[in-house]
Amino acid sequence: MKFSVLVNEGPYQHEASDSAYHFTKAALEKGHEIFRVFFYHDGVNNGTRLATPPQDDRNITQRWSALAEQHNLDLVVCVAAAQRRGIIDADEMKRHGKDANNIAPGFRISGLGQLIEAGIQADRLITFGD
Amino acid sequence: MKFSVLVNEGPYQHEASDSAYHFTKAALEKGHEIFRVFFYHDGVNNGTRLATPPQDDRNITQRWSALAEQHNLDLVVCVAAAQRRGIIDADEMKRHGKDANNIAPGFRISGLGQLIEAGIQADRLITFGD
Amino acid sequence: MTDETMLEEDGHSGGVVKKFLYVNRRAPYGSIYALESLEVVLIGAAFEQDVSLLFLDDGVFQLKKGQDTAMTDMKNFSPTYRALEMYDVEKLYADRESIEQRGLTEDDLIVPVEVLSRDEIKDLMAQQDVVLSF
Amino acid sequence: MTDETMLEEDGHSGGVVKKFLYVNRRAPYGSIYALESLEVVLIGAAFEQDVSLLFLDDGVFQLKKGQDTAMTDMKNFSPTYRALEMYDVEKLYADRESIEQRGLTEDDLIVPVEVLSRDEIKDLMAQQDVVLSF
Amino acid sequence: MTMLHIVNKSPFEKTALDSCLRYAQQDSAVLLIEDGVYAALRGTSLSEKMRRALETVKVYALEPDLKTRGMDQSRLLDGVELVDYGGFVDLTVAHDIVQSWL
Amino acid sequence: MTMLHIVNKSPFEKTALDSCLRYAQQDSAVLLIEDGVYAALRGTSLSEKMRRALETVKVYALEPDLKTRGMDQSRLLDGVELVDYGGFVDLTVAHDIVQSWL
Repeated sequence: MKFSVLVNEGPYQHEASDSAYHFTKAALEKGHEIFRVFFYHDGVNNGTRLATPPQDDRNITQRWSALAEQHNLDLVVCVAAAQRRGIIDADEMKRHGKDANNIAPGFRISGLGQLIEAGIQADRLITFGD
Repeated sequence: MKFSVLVNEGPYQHEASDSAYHFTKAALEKGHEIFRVFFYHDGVNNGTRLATPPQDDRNITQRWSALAEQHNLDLVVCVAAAQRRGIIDADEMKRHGKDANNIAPGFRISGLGQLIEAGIQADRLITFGD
Repeated sequence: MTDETMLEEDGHSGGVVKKFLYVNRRAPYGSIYALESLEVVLIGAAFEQDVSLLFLDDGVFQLKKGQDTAMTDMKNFSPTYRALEMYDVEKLYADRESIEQRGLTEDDLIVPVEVLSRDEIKDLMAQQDVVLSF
Repeated sequence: MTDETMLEEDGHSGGVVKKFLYVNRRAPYGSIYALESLEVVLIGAAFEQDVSLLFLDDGVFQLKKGQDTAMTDMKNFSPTYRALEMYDVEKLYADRESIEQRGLTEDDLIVPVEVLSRDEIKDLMAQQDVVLSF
Repeated sequence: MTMLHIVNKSPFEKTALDSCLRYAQQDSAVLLIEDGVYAALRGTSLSEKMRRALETVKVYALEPDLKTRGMDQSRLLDGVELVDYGGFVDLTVAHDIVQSWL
Repeated sequence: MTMLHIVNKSPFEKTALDSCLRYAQQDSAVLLIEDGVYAALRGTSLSEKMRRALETVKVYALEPDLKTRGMDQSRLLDGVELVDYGGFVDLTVAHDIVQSWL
């Protein structure tokens, strides 16, 4: 079966991103396809490479990046939500005249249409949030 | 009277940072002193300079930066919470081997002890969050 | 609503038409869910899907007339609900119990909506392909 | 708990001793408030203030014995409650109604706490200088 | 020592206001802000509970948040007093302890 | 069309579960995850409400979240079935529509 996953909260503050990760991993292990993981609202904050969580805790962003690399996952950060919250890639940096960017490996920034498409193309869209 | 303000949520997702800003501004206008504004939990996300909110909406971070400049406010971002969430300054960037930083003007990163001190030194500590 | 559109394709859905239900359960302004949910609806309109919006629980407060954000300096996005029709988003529903429990009447609402009973809402939900709840 | 301490002064408070009450009202793990509240308490211990912790509402779930995070891979911070004594944080209180409504008993708790009635909690709150609620 | 309790949660969505009212001393004050202002409305399923609370505590609501949500004094329970941000500051000065029920 | 409702909120703190149960069709399924698992406990002030719900809907609880919170099957209401993340995936496959009551 083909799944899409929606993550609406940032890492650590809420369990949403943890639950989404474990769900995605379990779906892959069962042989299902993950069409896309879409990060919206504060969920875009999962996509920063500048975090350094304590060493005795999980690294939520690195975990997503590693899963994406291993399974060729499409991790999409909503551009509008990301602009509000300061998650940007090299293109966005140039477009808005910023002096740095912070997007993590394996994540890409794109439009909300990618969420609608995720709903259309997948058999199930599962939402995690607060 | 001497106030400290604690902000526990990021910009936009919750109204907490808006309320804290308006409270702080009103207190200053009434001639009170703001000893410190401390950003904890997702509140640290108020301190990024990489955001570009829509032009027809308020710019929460710039508003804090401007108020800090105008009134010499002490805006402190908790280092432990910021490390988890990827808000870093030049020192933290070097310390953790990162290739970029994102702290906004007028914000500084420091320890949780600054929150305790804010509670000790101020006559009132007012908390805004979710 | 933003410069979002420049990043969008034209809403290709490969001819598939699904039933999308947006369930709005949060009060506006206290959190951003109501505003950002509306952004999804507007972008989604380009995809020519079968879209319904349901206002449930505190979500009915989103439709309250007369929102005035001058004092909080937040963005007043309530006029957008009136613009939905131009985007061919015409199926707006609200839960009768939620409206009544909150002391509202249909006269309080910024756009006309179809007010549904509990059983009608159960049926509405059961007919969907995709339910997005904000 | 982290390398936080290297950034701290030694907890100077200029000789002022205030009554700090930490009110813990959230369940653990669903959100980070319980864990990060504990980090405040630990850092605050160096300042030699008069500290009390109150577990109220879902906050009493923070003290449940036997937390096992192996399957969720989250950090199990519950042992830290037992370490509070070493930091001279010894006034731990919990609300009787909150415990009972949640089907818990004192035997379920990972550390001994003083169980208070509603009126005792009202008095406790009224005696504070600073109340931090997470 | 007098206390000011701040509640920013919708009473229809969360139980924060109930907890606050359970532990608020007689004659303390409750300030409703953000989505908390909905608790001050007349004619809701919770109005009767609030009316009883108004017999023992003083209740304020933040006018900027009320207006933002399309409401005004005419929709409020009798006895609820409106304040602006300056009035919010004054309330925190007038009470010895401030507790936010997040 | 069968529905799976996902609830991740503590029933003591928020009203999400109440809303979910109000609109859940007979014979639909409710999966409790994150702080939502507390709704499955025996002997709480809400257990009786849940027991009644169990007469019309099937209730599952996510074992990883239950264990994380120091609970296990022995504390749960009769009729609540535990699933792990794989079982969570299976439930979303087995039902046509999935709705999260955030």
